Amino acid sequence: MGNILNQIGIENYIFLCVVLFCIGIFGVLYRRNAIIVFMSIEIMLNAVNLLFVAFSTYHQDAQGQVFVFFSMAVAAAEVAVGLAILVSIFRNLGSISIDNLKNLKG
Amino acid sequence: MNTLIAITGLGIFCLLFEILNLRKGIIPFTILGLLGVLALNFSEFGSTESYYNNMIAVSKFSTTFSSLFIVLTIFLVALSHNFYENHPTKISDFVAIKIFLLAGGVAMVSFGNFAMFFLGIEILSISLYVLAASERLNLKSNEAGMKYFLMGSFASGIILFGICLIYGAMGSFDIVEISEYSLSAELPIWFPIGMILVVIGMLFKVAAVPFHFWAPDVYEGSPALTTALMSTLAKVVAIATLYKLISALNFIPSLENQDHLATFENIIVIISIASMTVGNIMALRQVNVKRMLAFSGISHAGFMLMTLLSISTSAGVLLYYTSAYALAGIAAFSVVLYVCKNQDNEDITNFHGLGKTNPLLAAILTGSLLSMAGIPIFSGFFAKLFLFNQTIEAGFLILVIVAVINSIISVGYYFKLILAMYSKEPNQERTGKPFLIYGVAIISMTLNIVLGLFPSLVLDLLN
Amino acid sequence: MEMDTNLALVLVLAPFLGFLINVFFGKSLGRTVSGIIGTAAVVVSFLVTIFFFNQITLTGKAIQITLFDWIQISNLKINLGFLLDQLSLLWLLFVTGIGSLIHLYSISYMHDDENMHKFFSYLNLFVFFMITLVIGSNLLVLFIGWEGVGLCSYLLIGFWYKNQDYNDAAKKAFIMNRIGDLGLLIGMFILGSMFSTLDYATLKTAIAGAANLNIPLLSLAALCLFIGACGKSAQIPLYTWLPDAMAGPTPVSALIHAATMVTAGIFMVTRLNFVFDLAPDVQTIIAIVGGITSLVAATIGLVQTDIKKVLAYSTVSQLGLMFLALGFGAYEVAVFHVITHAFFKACLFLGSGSVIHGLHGEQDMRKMGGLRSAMPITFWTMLVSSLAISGVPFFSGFFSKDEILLTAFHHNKALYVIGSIASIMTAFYMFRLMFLTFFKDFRGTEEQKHHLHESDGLITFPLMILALLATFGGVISLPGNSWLNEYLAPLFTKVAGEEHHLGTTEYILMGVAVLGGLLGILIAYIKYFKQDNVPESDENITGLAKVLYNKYYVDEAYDVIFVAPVNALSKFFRDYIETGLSALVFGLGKVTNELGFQGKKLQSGSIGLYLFAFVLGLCAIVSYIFLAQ
Amino acid sequence: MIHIPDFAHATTVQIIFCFLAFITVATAFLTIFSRNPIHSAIYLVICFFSIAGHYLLLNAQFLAVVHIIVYSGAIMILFLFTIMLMNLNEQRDVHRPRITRLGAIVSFCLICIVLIAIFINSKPIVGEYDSTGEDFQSIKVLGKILLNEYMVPFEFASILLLVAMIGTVLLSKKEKLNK
Amino acid sequence: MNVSLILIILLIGAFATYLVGDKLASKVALFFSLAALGCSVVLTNHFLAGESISLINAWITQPKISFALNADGLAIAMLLLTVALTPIIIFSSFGNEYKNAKGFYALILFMAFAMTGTFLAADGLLYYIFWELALIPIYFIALIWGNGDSEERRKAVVKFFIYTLAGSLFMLVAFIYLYQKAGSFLIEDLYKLNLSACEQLWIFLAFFLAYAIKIPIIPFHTWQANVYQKAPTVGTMLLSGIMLKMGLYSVIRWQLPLAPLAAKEYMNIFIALGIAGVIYGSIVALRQKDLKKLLAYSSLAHVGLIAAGTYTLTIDGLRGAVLQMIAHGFVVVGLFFAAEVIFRRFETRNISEMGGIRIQSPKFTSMFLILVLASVALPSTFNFVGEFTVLYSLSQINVWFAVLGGTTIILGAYYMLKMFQHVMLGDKNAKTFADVTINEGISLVVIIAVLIFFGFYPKPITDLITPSLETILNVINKN
Repeated sequence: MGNILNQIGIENYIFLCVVLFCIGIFGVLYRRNAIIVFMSIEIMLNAVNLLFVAFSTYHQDAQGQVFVFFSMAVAAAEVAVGLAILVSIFRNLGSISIDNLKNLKG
Repeated sequence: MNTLIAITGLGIFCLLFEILNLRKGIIPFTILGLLGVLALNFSEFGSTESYYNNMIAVSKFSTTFSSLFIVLTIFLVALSHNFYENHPTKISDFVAIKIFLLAGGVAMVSFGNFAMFFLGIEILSISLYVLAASERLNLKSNEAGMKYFLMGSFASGIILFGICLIYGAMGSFDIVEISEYSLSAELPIWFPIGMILVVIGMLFKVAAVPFHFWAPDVYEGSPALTTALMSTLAKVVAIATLYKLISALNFIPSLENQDHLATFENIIVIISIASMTVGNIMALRQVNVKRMLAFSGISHAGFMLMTLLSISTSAGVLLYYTSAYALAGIAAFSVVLYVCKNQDNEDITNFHGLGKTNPLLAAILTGSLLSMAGIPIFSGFFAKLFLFNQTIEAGFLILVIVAVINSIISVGYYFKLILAMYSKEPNQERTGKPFLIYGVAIISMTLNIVLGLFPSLVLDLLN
Repeated sequence: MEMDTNLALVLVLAPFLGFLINVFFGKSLGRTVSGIIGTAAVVVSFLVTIFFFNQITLTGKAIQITLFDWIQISNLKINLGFLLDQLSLLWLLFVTGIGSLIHLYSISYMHDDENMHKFFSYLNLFVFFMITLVIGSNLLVLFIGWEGVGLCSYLLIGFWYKNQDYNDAAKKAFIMNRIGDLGLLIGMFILGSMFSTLDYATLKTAIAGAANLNIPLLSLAALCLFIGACGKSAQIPLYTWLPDAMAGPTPVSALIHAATMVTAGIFMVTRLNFVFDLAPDVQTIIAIVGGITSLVAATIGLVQTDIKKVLAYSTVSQLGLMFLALGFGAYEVAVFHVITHAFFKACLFLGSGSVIHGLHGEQDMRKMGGLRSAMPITFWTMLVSSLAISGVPFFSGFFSKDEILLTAFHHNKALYVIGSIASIMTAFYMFRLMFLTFFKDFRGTEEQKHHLHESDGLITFPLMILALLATFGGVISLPGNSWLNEYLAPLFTKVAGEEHHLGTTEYILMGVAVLGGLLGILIAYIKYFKQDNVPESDENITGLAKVLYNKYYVDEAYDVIFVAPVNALSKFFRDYIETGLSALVFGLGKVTNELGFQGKKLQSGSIGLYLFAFVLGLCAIVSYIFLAQ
Repeated sequence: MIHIPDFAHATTVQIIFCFLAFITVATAFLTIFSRNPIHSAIYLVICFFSIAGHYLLLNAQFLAVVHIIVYSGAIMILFLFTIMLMNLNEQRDVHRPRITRLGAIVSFCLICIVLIAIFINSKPIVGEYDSTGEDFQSIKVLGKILLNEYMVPFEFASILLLVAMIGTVLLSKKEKLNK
Repeated sequence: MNVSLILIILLIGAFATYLVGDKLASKVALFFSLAALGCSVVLTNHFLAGESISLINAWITQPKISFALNADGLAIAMLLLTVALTPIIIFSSFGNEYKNAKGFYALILFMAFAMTGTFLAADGLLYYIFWELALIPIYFIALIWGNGDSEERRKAVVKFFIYTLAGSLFMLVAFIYLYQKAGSFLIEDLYKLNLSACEQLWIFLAFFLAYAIKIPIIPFHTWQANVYQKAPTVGTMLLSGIMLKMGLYSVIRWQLPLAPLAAKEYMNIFIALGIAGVIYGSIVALRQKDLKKLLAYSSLAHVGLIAAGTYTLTIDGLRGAVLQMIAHGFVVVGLFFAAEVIFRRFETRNISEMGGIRIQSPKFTSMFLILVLASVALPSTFNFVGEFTVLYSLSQINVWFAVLGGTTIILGAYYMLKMFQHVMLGDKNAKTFADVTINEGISLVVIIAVLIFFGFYPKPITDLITPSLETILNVINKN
């Protein structure tokens, strides 16, 4: 079995991932709901993960996939901490809109 | 490597202490432990080895910076005692997180593989998110944590993307391999893009303009000790890592091969100037001391970035600058901690008349501010001197002149605080002489001055 | 040599010692003792002067004494040294001589003043500086004395310091002197740079030996020096301080502002005759300035009512005549007039002091009159001096003034006319003074009249001595047979005595001068004795008289032209430039501060904005690096 | 230049890739545009599944499984729990000011264009993608690499998780008020 | 034995003073300052005997910075000025009570230490460090023990600090630049540099900014009057008596030899600036209501003349400038002290509220008058020697410079005598004015004695400074 990239092309993966990554960025900027923002960040991370796998195939090298594991671990840890912070904000503020987080400024 | 293992072990011991109900012993034990680690780390000085498939590459650079991180952590842990007096059940967690954070930092400066780098920076960041939000009933702290978290993960995403592109270009995460490939003529553009993205992510961590917006808000909202940690340890780790990233991967020669060097240098110059200027100008009108120090930190980040312009020779200067800055920061924050212990904010009014009520601490704060402002005999002056020297040598006279103008502006706000201490009437009684705070303040200030008197002690380590 | 040095030091330091004693112990010593010490100190100097004078008339050789190096400048080395030659000894003679008399006079005159010891200490200090001025061997030592006497003049004019008007007068004197001093300094600089020396003797040889002299530069130096002389000797345009200086006690006016200090300018010009000789243009200027000064001052003197002011303007006028002579290179003539003037003017001042003393401080002649009987000695001595100053034959003033006019006639007819008119006026206002003061009835209050009396011996004795000198002082330089000219001859490079042979012209001129003098006296006699006129009170003076009475409004003009602009400028600088500059510096700070304030708005707290900036920054950097090429 | 799939002669793999890519992007957008957080979460799950599909396409089966377990199984459940906990629904989502939306769109377009432009500008990959034919992504190989070469990061990741755990506990733990 | 001893004495003195507590602080400070004076005199003797009392030690290897002190005649003269004035200044403060006296006196000694170091340093960076160090004590002295409205004082002092720092930082850049060229900060190595005219110009300007602010030369003087007014008199004395001289000294020691081409090229401009300062300062001084401010502007005028003298680049100009620096140091300290004496009794610095002092206090009046006269450079005072020499050197460049600079003779007399008249003379003041105390008298008499002695016999100082000034001139004229 040949390299699957011969049929798809690494560029297409790059473009897909860039677009996905940018959608993630867009989501972070676009939404005020903290949960959705978290989700957008997850989209960003996933875009990168996908690219890792693509590059891994491109190089015929497993390290990229190994790195995805770490990336997942990080994502999980971040989400856990982030949600913990979010919960405590929700407890204090009763809202999770990041627009309400403007006490610190100037 | 041993350092990293020892630090990790120390962190776990901290957790065990809580389980064993030896709360009182945590801080002394940790400090002793860290001193031991420091000694261990020093024993590794001079050796250039790599461990475990080059996951950790110990070099002079990594050991010296690790030592600096450890020293800073010792101070921060010592300050914890007083700061978490009212949270006895959480102290082990706090201390342990700090220790792990240190582990992350050490991993970052001694990484030999991007996996370690990424994990290190994530440990550091996650610890900071937690510490920033750690006053769970305080909305400001929550907000700071949230802001930092959101922006931090965003930056992590960027860094990850950068690493991914580097991997795409090189097919490896190992810095030795990458640095070898990076000199080859045929290089996919993914590598420089990836590097730039990683660099931008690190610029976010060091709070350089225009990626600095989080810093003032987060510094202000976080508990004071966390702010101290962020403005000293975290910033130093970030800038050291950035330096290492660029130098260890032969990024500069590789850019030179592709004729991108000039533009890259321009960008560094612009960011450096912007950071200094924005940081200093914004700091002028701040009333919250933590916020002011945040902006001051931004401007210092601008100064530190100047080292990237002469990457092959400026490691010593960077070490010196960061040591000077961090020691002054620790001294300043220990006074801030003392003064604002029972205040609900850190406004400058709290410092009124400190010169009369507590001359020693006022003197120390003055000293640290003078050091940051770059007044001689404090190490901050020499730091700037060496930096300017280095930068002029690299041919960036204009940048130095801007830096000089910025130094002048910075005096404006540093002296605002000094003025408040000496020329205003005290508005509150302060009692108690917390031993550890005094100790930290005095020792860090002394170290600062010693560095000023004998700059070669530090400067020559990396030359 | 050793002996000479020591004696010279005694000569200089005796008054200084007197000064020190009076400063430190004067108060405890008591008034009389302090007065005696002061007087004795000057007398010592006088005696030493006589010793030296004898020596030099015998040997004819100048004594040069060098004490030590003083100021070191690259091309010229200035030492502190003395030069005792004909000129300086002559000056010393009358400085210390008249000085002694005036000290003596002051013992009585100032006896009622609580600060008498101070008065004497200042007087002694003055004498000290005056001696320094005269015997310095180079221009810079002269300058010490020059400024020193200015200082003493300042101190003594403002002696009654409680009155701020007097202090103003003192200040004015000092500052106007300093204007001249600047000129003197500049002159010195030019001379120094030209000849690398400021020492008289070496300067003289240097000038004599110099080839290709830069005459314009030398003239500039001479002009600057002359400005210095103008300041000290109260010439136009720097003369206005002298009348104001009458605020000081009368002995001061006699000593400083008539006999000695004001002649320093003439001394200096005479000293540097070899410089001025080479600058004929400047000499012309000197002559013109002198002539005009003598006329202007005389006209003002015509209408003054304050007895001392009259004398003051007379002094200015006479000094003008001396400069007239200097301008024609007739140095010995000027010196001669300096000496005779010192005698009769000191006498006049002391006499007026006696009058004022008798009237308990009254100086307005409109409130005097008829004092002849009450104060006979004063009257007679003053009359003699007035005759002398008016140029009545065979009094000392006759000879000296006549020589000046003769010289003027030979060189410049216009200036001769001016000088003659000034002389006629002098005769007029002097006798106006005499008639108003001593004749007719007393116009003061009853109480003053009751207390009228002749002053005591300490006052009248100096008067009598001076009157004698004023009468017979002319003998030192009789026409045709001048001892003075011979005595001074070694000083001058060219023999300036072409008019030594007396011809018909000279006799005619002499007659004209005498007639002029008598004419002046006659007019005064008619106006103030026959017609019994008394000058109007201030507000009734009109027309030309008013202009004259107000001294041509020169003071006011100076105020408007110099003082007011400087003050206005000062105010402008203080209020606008200073605040402006200050605001500029503060402004820089304010602008940055304001930037900081505006910047705070950008830091709005919104995560969206922060991330937006992040993304923009990222895009900018990436596109700059990778898309810009 | 760009490797444009020839749709007329598209291979199965290409069709699958396009299909998956379309789903991925579309669900990602829907995640962001959904008013209701629950809908967002569900779209996100679909998005994750499609990414897992990509993994399978790239023959990374193990990773695909792990991906589904971690993301769809753990992270998304965490999200859903939180959403439920906070009882969020459409109405709770605050009004977004126009300027933010504009800013977001601008930056999205900008960064997209910039990045894509750079990659288009860059030198294209010339030639065939080499295929060694070796097994490089089976569980066995991955396990070897992970626990040999990458042992240290692997262990270090545990520190990361430990920190996250302590942190989460720290943030949520109620203190005993002992004064 | 070498000059570092003096630095050590002063530094130890500063610490000792702080440690002995408030009561003894003033006496201990006086003791140490006198010790430093004694030591300096001894060292001067050693120097005159031909011994080398300079020293050079390596300090920082990379960049190469040495702890080098060079005591040539010029440096020793300035050293003597510093250590002679310090005890006088300390002693003069004995009549005042200061809160937290230990800090106050310690700062004074520390400042003396830093200033001494500035004069002695022979390494560019060491010099710079001392230069900046001197700024900090005076900042605190003025801030904490100053007088007047605290808000305004704060403004003035901060402005002063930032302003002077701003100037000196550019000097630092210049030094670094020179270091890049020379590879060393040592003064002799820097003297050897051959820079292009353009480089020299920029270096010259960078130095000029630092010095023009410190000296101050118009238009960089705006900090001066306010700080002089607000600072406690001791601070004002330190500032005007010694610190200004740092700037002038540095012009001679560093600026001119390092950038001789620029100095020669633009000589006239800088002389003109100095002279403009003379006239401007004098004129502004005329209408000052505050005694200390008036003295500040008079100081501006005098240092303008000195600066003009230094920029003539002639031996006379330099020598006159140094002489005048020393003379001005003494006289200005004396005058400010006199102002303080008045303040102690009248509690005002407003000239219009003074007057009538002479009646009550003749001794003080005499001393004050002598100081005033010295200030207006009456011959037979030291100031005259300096002023004459400077004016002479100016006349060698251009007679008009001498004429314009010489206006100080007239204007100086004008404002000083006017001030004297309104402060001391006139009829009796309602407030009582006790004559000087013995302590006050001693300070004033010492100053007056120095002024008059050197007025007649400046030779020792001239001989001391001339060789080193000639050496510097040789460096300037080497091309």
